[in-house]
Amino acid sequence: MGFDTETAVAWIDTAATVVKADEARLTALDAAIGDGDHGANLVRGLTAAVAGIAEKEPSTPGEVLVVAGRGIVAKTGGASGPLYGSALRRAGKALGDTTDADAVQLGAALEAMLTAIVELGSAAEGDKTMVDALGPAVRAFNDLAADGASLPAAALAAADAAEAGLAATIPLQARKGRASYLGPRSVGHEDPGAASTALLLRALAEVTA
Amino acid sequence: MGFDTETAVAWIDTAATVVKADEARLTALDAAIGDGDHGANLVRGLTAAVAGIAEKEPSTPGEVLVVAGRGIVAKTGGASGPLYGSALRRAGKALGDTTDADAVQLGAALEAMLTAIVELGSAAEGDKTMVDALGPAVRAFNDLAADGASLPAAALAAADAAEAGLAATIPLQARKGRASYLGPRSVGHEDPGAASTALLLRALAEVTA
Amino acid sequence: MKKLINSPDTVVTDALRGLAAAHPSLEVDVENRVISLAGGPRQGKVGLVSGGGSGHEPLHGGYVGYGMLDAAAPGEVYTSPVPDQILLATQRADAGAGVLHIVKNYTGDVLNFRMAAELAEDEDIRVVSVVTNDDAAVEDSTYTAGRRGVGGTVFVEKIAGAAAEGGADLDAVAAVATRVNERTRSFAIALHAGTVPAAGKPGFALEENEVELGVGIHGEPGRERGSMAPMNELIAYALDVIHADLPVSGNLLVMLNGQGATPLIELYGAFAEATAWIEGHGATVARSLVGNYITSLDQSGFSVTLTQLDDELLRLWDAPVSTPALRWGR
Amino acid sequence: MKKLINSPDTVVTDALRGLAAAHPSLEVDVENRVISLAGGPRQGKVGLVSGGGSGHEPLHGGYVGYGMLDAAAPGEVYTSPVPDQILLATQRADAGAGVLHIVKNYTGDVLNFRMAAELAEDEDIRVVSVVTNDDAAVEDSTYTAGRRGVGGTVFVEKIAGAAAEGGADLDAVAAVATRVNERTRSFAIALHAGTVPAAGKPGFALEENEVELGVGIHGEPGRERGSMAPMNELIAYALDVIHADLPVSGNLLVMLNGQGATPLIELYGAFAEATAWIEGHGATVARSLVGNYITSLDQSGFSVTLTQLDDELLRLWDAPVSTPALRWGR
Ligand SMILES: Nc1ncnc2c1ncn2[C@@H]1O[C@H](COP(=O)(O)OP(=O)(O)O)[C@@H](O)[C@H]1O
Ligand SMILES: Nc1ncnc2c1ncn2[C@@H]1O[C@H](COP(=O)(O)OP(=O)(O)O)[C@@H](O)[C@H]1O
Ligand SMILES: [Mg+2]
Ligand SMILES: [Mg+2]
Ligand SMILES: [Mg+2]
Ligand SMILES: [Mg+2]
Repeated sequence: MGFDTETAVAWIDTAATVVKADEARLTALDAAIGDGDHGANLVRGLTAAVAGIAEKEPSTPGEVLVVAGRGIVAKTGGASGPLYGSALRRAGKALGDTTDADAVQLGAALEAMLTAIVELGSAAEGDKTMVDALGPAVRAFNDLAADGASLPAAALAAADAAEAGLAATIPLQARKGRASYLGPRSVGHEDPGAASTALLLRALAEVTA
Repeated sequence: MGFDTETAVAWIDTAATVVKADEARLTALDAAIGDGDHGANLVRGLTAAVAGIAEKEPSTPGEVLVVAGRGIVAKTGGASGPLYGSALRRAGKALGDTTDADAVQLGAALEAMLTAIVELGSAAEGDKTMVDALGPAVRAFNDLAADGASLPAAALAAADAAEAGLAATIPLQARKGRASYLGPRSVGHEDPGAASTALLLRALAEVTA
Repeated sequence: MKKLINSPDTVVTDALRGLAAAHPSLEVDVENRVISLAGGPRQGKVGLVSGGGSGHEPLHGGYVGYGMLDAAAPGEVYTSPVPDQILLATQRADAGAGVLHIVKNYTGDVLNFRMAAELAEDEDIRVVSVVTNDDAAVEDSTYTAGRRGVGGTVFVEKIAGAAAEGGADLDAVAAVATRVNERTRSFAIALHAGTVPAAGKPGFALEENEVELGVGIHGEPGRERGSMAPMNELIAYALDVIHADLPVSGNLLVMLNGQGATPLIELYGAFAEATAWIEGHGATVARSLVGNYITSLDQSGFSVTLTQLDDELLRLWDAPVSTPALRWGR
Repeated sequence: MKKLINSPDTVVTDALRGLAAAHPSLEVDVENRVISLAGGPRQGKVGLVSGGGSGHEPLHGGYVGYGMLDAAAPGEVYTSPVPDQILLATQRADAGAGVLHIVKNYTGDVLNFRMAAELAEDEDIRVVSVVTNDDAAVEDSTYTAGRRGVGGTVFVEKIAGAAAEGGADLDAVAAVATRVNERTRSFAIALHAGTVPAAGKPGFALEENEVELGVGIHGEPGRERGSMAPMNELIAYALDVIHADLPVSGNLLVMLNGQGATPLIELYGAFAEATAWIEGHGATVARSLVGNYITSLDQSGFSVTLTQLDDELLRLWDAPVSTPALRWGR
């Protein structure tokens, strides 16, 4: 079994659940080097994504992600709303009409997510943003998928890579987003967007396991 | 020797000194049941009184008190400014042209002070105001003066009576001035104006001793 | 205490210098502490003077201008001005038709204004005083100095100012001022006490779960300490007190005022609840002000003021006004 | 945290209800969170839309009215609004001559406005965006998201609004907005951090002897922590930073703005010092605003904003404006 409609729905549901559970931590990270709303923003956005899915009852995994992305754009606000929302929408479109994506197809969708974020926000790896978690995760996923690994294995590697990427943001000085205003004072903290990206990829690993 | 020009000047100087030394205490009393400015008010007023005397060089004790009263009215503000200022002016006028007032004359001047305050502020004894210190003080002074006591003895009795009057304000509920807004919450505190009156009468006892 | 000041001694003087620099429409006599209309009042118009302690900005200096005050006398922080100063303000406001003193009911203000009025009479200026006492938190009995003058003072100044601008004589202006005062009640609740610069610490200490009910505008403790509650309950508490005293009905002029440190976003929220409460009691919010109009330094909390309008008062409220803090119609 | 609110979740909605109740000149769509001019814009006029996180009141809703904004889109507290909401504001502001988006430079605001602009183009509404970035505290380099948009936004909204009201076309209105932004710099210092209701505690903790230098408007920590100092030194620090970046000269428009919890008496004092500093550097304070115009909830401190005026900008500044928070000339 690959990434089918049910799995896609489970991903968004699980993401909403874990982000809700970790809302305070995300907010605290954002308070340290940003404006302290990242937790609330994502809870609002993912709640809307879940509600949108319940209402629209999408019938393919691609549609699920498009609907989720629209919900996130429509309700999140902040930097993360357009970034995550467009990313999911773009991932959904990349999946096309497939009802059950395999590892290679899902890898292409994750690549599309990354591209969307980079196009919108023009952050590079090392700028201390969500890209620092998503970039390595997408690479890890696609490296394994290209080698013929199973989707669960690729997803697990992606989650691990995202968490490693998150940890690697700590010593960085931010060059994008609100944290960049702090200059050197942004060093020594995890980037909140990278932290939420790590949660999203861990959720993907869980629902595909 | 009675209450001559030099003594009158010394009274105002000493009053200014002791009020300045006790400014923080008066302010704290006023903060508890008023608005916390009584110390600063009186320092400002008595400083102006001292400066006015230095400038005008009054030649009778009566003039000294009139000049001091004008200075206090002109610079103090608040409730205590008009009350103390008018009181001293009225006391000065009561002394007339005398260059050296005896106990009976000074007693009449103190009586005039009290009358001025009561006329302006219409407080009765027991309302938890400066009248609670000044009323008993004036009575004590005049009782002794009527019995032929010396001016220093009368002034000492007045100072003691003022301090007793001050202590007696603690259990009272205020019925005049800002402290009255607190209703029952004004109970349990010394009245700041009674406290400054006690200082003024102690200063009088000192300079006449 | 951390404050944006040079020193406690210079707070009032510095603010007056800033007021002068910011508002060319005002003549600010920094040395004598009198704020008046640049160019003086229109000849033949009744003059309006108010004053009181500083720390309540924009009251009173911010209300000097067309259709409101002609002069204001700011005292030290929370301390009434002195007679000579009020006299000077009175002289600057005098345009031959007499001068109205608008005095908030505090012993110090009343006494200093009374002395100033006597001095003015000596100069052949006719003075009539109206004492505002709209604070429903204080029982008006022989056991108090009477009710405090608070938020209603802003309404009295605006409406009396419009009457004077419209050509009413001194007695008529005083009568309308008195009428506004009689039809007005206020109540205030503080969440955190303000700090008088010279005192260096808050006027009273409140725990995280406490509020001060029926607080005045000088950091005086209120009549009672209460429990912190959601905003709608605090609003209802305040309006209940007012309603018990002067039943809410008809067309109301409403001010939802901040004490200095409460942000506008909260004041608007509170105004929404106040409006709902008032409409729920069958009355109408005909006109309103939401913002910081009579403050207590950096105190946080709100006051609400209601005036029962009639046609004349509504017309005078709507009349043009042009001051630093209140401006419409021109 | 003690706040005058019902709950952190309802702060923005409650404030919008209050705004609606207080200002009949506004149409407040509480559900969709759009504030626009009651009756809509004058046909053929360029529409002006701004928006951003809530908590900066009166920005932006308080600037909707004649001669300024046609619509505003308030987000959650300190969070940019969402595209659909901005689109709706854009539609309400559209009167056939295109719409200017005035966007403060934050990644979230820029991205959400960009998406809204794309949606608007789909509806055949021409949109031009001007991004304000006047904060001299932030280095404008490839190593940051660029300078933040702060106090200068108020000036851009007023002056662009006057140009639109005067009949300028979309490109001309955008050009004047850009010109104001380029000629403007701001700098802010905080004494105490504000508290986001949902966070429940201050955005950063300052000791009694500390200030936050170069702070933003969202409770972001500043670039540096400094020592508390007398007000004149803080003012000089802020103006020195601005001067180093855009030398102070000629006729200036100056805003001495409070961050929400700093009382007016202190702001006027600070303005006196700012004026003295500016005149000491050979420039002139031609026009000014002193008060709370772009706030950060209950944060205490100030920001100072300077714009180099020219004849056109001065004329547009002086043009009539009638909004809840800024009003003159009508
Ligand atoms: N230009 C950008 N490119 C990629 N990610 C970004 C960019 N700007 C910000 N982010 C991410 O967004 C996160 C902050 O999101 P959030 O707090 O929801 O928005 P805001 O900063 O508007 O309050 C940052 O931690 C960072 O990971
Ligand atoms: N009506 C009155 N009659 C007599 N004394 C009064 C009256 N009102 C107030 N006082 C005195 O004035 C004192 C307060 O003075 P002060 O703090 O200087 O003025 P304010 O109350 O205006 O701040 C009170 O403690 C009280 O003794
Ligand atoms: Mg954030
Ligand atoms: Mg006092
Ligand atoms: Mg006082
Ligand atoms: Mg944000």
